[in-house]
Amino acid sequence: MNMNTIDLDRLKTGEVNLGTSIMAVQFEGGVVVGADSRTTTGSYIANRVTDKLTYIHDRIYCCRSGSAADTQAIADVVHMALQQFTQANGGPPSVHIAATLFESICYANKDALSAGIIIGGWDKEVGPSVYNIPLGGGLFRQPWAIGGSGSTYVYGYCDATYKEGWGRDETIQFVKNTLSLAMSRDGSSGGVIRVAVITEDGVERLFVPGNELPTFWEGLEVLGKPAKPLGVVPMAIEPL
Amino acid sequence: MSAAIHTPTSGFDFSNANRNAFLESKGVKMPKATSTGTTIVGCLFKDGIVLGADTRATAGPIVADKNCEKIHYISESIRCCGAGTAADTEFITALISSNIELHALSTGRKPRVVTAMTMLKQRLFQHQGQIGAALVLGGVDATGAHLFTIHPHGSTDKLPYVTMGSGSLAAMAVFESGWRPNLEREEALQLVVAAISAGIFNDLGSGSNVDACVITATHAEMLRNYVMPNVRVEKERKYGFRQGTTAWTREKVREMIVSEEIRPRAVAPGGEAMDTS
Amino acid sequence: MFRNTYDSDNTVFSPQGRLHQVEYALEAVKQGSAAVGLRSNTHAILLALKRSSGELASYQQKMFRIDDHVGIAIAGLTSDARVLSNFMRQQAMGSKMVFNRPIPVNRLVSAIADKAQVNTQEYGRRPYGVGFLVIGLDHTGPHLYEFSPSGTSFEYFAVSIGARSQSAKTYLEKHFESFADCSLEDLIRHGLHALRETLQQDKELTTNNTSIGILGLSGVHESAGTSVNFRILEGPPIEPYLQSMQPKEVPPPSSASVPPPTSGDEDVQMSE
Amino acid sequence: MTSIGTGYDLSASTYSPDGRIFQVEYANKAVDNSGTAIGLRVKDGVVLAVEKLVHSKLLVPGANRRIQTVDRHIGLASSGLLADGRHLANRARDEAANFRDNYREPAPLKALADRLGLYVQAYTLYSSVRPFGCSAILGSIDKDGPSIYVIEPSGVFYGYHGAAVGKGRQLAKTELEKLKLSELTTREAVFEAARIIHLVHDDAKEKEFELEMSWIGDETNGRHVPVPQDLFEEADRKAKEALENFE
Amino acid sequence: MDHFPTNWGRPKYDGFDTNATYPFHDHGHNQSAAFAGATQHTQQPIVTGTSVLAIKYKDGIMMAADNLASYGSLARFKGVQRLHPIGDYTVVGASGDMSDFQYLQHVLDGLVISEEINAQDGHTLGPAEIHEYLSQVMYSRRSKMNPLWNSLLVGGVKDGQRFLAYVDLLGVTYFASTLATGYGAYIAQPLLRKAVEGRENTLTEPEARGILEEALRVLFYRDARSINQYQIATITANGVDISGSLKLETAWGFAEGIRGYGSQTQ
Repeated sequence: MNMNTIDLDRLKTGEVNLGTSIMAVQFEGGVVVGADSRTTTGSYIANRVTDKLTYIHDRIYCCRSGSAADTQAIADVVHMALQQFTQANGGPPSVHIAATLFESICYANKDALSAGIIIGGWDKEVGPSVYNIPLGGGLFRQPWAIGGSGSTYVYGYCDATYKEGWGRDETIQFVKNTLSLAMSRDGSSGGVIRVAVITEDGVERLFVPGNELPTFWEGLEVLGKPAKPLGVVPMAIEPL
Repeated sequence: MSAAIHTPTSGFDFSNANRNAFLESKGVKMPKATSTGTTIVGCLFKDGIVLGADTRATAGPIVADKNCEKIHYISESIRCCGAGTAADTEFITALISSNIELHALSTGRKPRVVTAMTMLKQRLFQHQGQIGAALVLGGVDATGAHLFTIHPHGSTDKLPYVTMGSGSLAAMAVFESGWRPNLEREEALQLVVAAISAGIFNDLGSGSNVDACVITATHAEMLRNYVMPNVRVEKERKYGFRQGTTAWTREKVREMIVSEEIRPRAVAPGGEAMDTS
Repeated sequence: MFRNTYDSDNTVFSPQGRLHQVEYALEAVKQGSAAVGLRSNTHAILLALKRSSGELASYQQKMFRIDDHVGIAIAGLTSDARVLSNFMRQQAMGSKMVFNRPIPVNRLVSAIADKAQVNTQEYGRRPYGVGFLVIGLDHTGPHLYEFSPSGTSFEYFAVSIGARSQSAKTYLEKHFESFADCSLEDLIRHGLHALRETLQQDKELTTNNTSIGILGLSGVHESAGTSVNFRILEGPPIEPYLQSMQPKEVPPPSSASVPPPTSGDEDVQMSE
Repeated sequence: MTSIGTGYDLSASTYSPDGRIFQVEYANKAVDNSGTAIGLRVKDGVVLAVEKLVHSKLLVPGANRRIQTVDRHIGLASSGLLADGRHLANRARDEAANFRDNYREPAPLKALADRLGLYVQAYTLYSSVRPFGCSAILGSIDKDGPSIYVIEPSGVFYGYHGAAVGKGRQLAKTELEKLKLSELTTREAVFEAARIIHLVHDDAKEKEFELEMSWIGDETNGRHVPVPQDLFEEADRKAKEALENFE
Repeated sequence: MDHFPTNWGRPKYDGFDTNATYPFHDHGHNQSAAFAGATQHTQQPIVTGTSVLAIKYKDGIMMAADNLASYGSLARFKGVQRLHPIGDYTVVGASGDMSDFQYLQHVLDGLVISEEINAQDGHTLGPAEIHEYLSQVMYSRRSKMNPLWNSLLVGGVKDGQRFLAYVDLLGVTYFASTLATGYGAYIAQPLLRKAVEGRENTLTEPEARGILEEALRVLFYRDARSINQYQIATITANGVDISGSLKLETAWGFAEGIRGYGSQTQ
């Protein structure tokens, strides 16, 4: 049993790791993608302000988790492929096409890569869509997707909270709340929250600094308090 | 039987690396490559970037070189600090420097920092961490000043202040408590000196002097041995023996210079002289 | 038959609630030659009378060093004393090892008292037949304790144990209030005077039959040095102290200055 | 004591024909011959006091304590053979530490008295040991409030509001009964305890004595500590005055 | 290639953290099953606390630690006090395994009862004695191949003397005017040394507090097993004071404009 590598056994020794909490949620007019900003080697935070929201095309972003090197390499390859695609087809690719490219790389090299990627974007054919590609490949469309080591702590919260039919602002708040909860429990996640809202009109970037994260129950002041009171009960005489 | 053995038709073959890892797990001692315990840093300031490095090179417990150079030349306005396996940092920066030069010649433009960064990360990713180079890359190009770290597996980070090497934690602590946006040149230089010094004094793998390099849009200035906090003091006493300390019984002076007289032989004019054209 | 049948075993109380075996052990202490202990605000000292079994025999050992800051003088069975002092040394070393601190003197004395108590309560053992005077110096100052086989220990300003110790105590009771501010030399002189009281009529204190144990800064008759550690003076070095003694006050001819042999009650703390 | 000398009183493991264990009774004698110890359980605390008989004026006053601390919140005053009292206190410390080791909280006094009673009783069973020649008054404030228990050489233990053992126990008990213990404060109880000890001491028959007192209450933060010097001196002085008026 | 920068170029000294006092690297991949069947002792810490920092200053000793107990990478218990007062003069701060630390607290509390409370003879335990005792406990446990998985700082003031020392699961001890355990040894110690060395006798309490807060802040930025809630203990001639849980102020503004990891700009 090794506590440090709960779900990251595929990582190569010493590799830079996006411990990560990532998320994408679709709403009526677009998609909200979000991520924390922590990159670790072991438990050293190599980068506390990483941008894990990666531009793939004008209306398509991916959220990266797993090995930093692998996910960057994959994203670079897909980015290049979609630029070529746009030139060849005279128009932007659909989100599904982007997701398919990601999946095929992840699946074909599953023994060599550790990458968990969420793709979110908007296209003319279907509007907003979110795709999840877990470790080892496979493509799953979802209305909302979470990923990375921090996500395991917030599945319950998401299941209990998510509602269909939310507008833009509610969706953004949901993403911020979820990520903040994940970051507060997962040592491999933390820092700031970066959010991108992708709609037909464009991509809007939002930023929540680490000292302004949404807060929830943070524990009572229980430091150093005895388990039970040892106060004197005045003259409680018991018959002997 | 032969179908079970999968031979890739293209790309690199890491089967020997896998074999070695297996043998190591069974207890076979592998030869170790030399690592450079190092503190290297870089930070952005108002007009450009400052890179810094210590100058100690180690081979295991031995200080191999007390004043080596860890800030490598990529192009006139792009430099790269290297940490990790010594030979790897040396050769990969030399190779990319060469490729950048060719790239500049073929495009006819001044090279960009992202170009060097992309070349480096792709090379490192191809080799799947087998090239043990951890780099701080910085420079100024047409798009402004840029600073990156590149890890051995090929991942990169874009940041306003970065550190690498065994002294990176000590140096980062200095940056975290001292860096702010839009520093003046002198402030940035002093901060880099403080960061490298933190590595030199707190990390056993780092030591000796501070090298720095300031790059702006117009100028790159390599400040070799900018600070020397570990100059060896002169010995307080001399331990040589005075002349005449040893008594002698016999004295003999020998003539060491033998003088000879050499007379040139007379040559017949025009006779055996070699043809010259 | 009715003569004490309650005195042959240490696990038996007498009808009066006394432990005769323990009281007999206290008698063993009184068989030993006397030892005297005193303390001032700066020093604690021990003085003891050494016996010799004959012209050709050496004098017995009455004092033991336990640690730099602790020394003891004994009266009673020397072999029991050696066992107990060895135990004390182990305790002292234990404190140094575990806390890097000299053992607090009171705890050291309590430890042997508690050890001795067991021998008064369990069958098949006998109470120890030796009493100790323990002097020690710790950060609460100089101390003097008496340990007795009954398993008790008491802290004193000055005290004496052993043969004819009552005479010494009488002297000490008369003078102890002045000890607090005494110099080392004056303190030793008082000690010698008290010890002298325990001598038989024709005997005198000599460099051969007297031991002096000292804790505290060295005195004027000692070789220079600032060590406060326990040391035992014997032989020629104690000559200057013997010289400093004043002639014994001539006892008034009518009354006996030496009280009759003690009944045992005075020293028996078990019946306290 | 008609059976004295008949041979039935030589061992703790022997009954007399009329069913008595003389050795335990003799052990009680050792208690009855020695300085008085009392304990007061009052409204908000506990006070322990002993009449410490001084057998020599060479003794250092204040040293040689007879009230001992067994745990932060537990005190023990003994009467009888001094060395046996120390033995019992050490055992009580072990029991208290054991309770802490096992349950990670301070031992309730009743549990401690129970364990200690069993231990003392074991010394009344065998010929290979003798009973304890001491009685102990245990005092504490625990989660059930202030309490006092007395453990006797036989191994029995009783809880009390006011307890006295030793030479002057009868007079002390009479005095204790006059007090409304459950209405006193701990501070007031200190004065009463000092007065009683001075009262029961028999100047005519006895040697000198030294008063020793400890308390547990709100003022001590639930800890067992000696009564502070100024309060002690005041109580001591008042007790002496009361005694003079009494006489 | 050893990819952990902290290992590079260090003289071969396996003493530091080979035992994973701090969950530093990925330990435990190659643990063999050689002990299966035999008595197995603790091989790694489970619930862990991260760095403890301490410095000397004018009036005494100041010590700090955050309030987190991690379970692997899970921030599991966020209200844990890792600074423990012993007697009237001493504070012990612990990183490493929290179950072992709770056991040590119990042992030390028992020690105080048996050595101070029960004796009540004026001989009290100061920081030097507590440290010596702890070093004996730690060394004897490691010699039984069953170490208490902690790095501890012991700080205190007694008889006008300041005392600050370190002891760990191997029984290693050392003394210095600034000390830090776990990641603090790498990240905070350089800052503490620079701020404190040579100024131990002039630093005021607010200055000392500022130095520790700055170091804690940097640790929170860079140590993935830390949180921004912490406590500070001050030990002076007036005794021990342990603060309530405090919150760190942090700065992130510079990061807002960062986009991607390379050429990305949007």
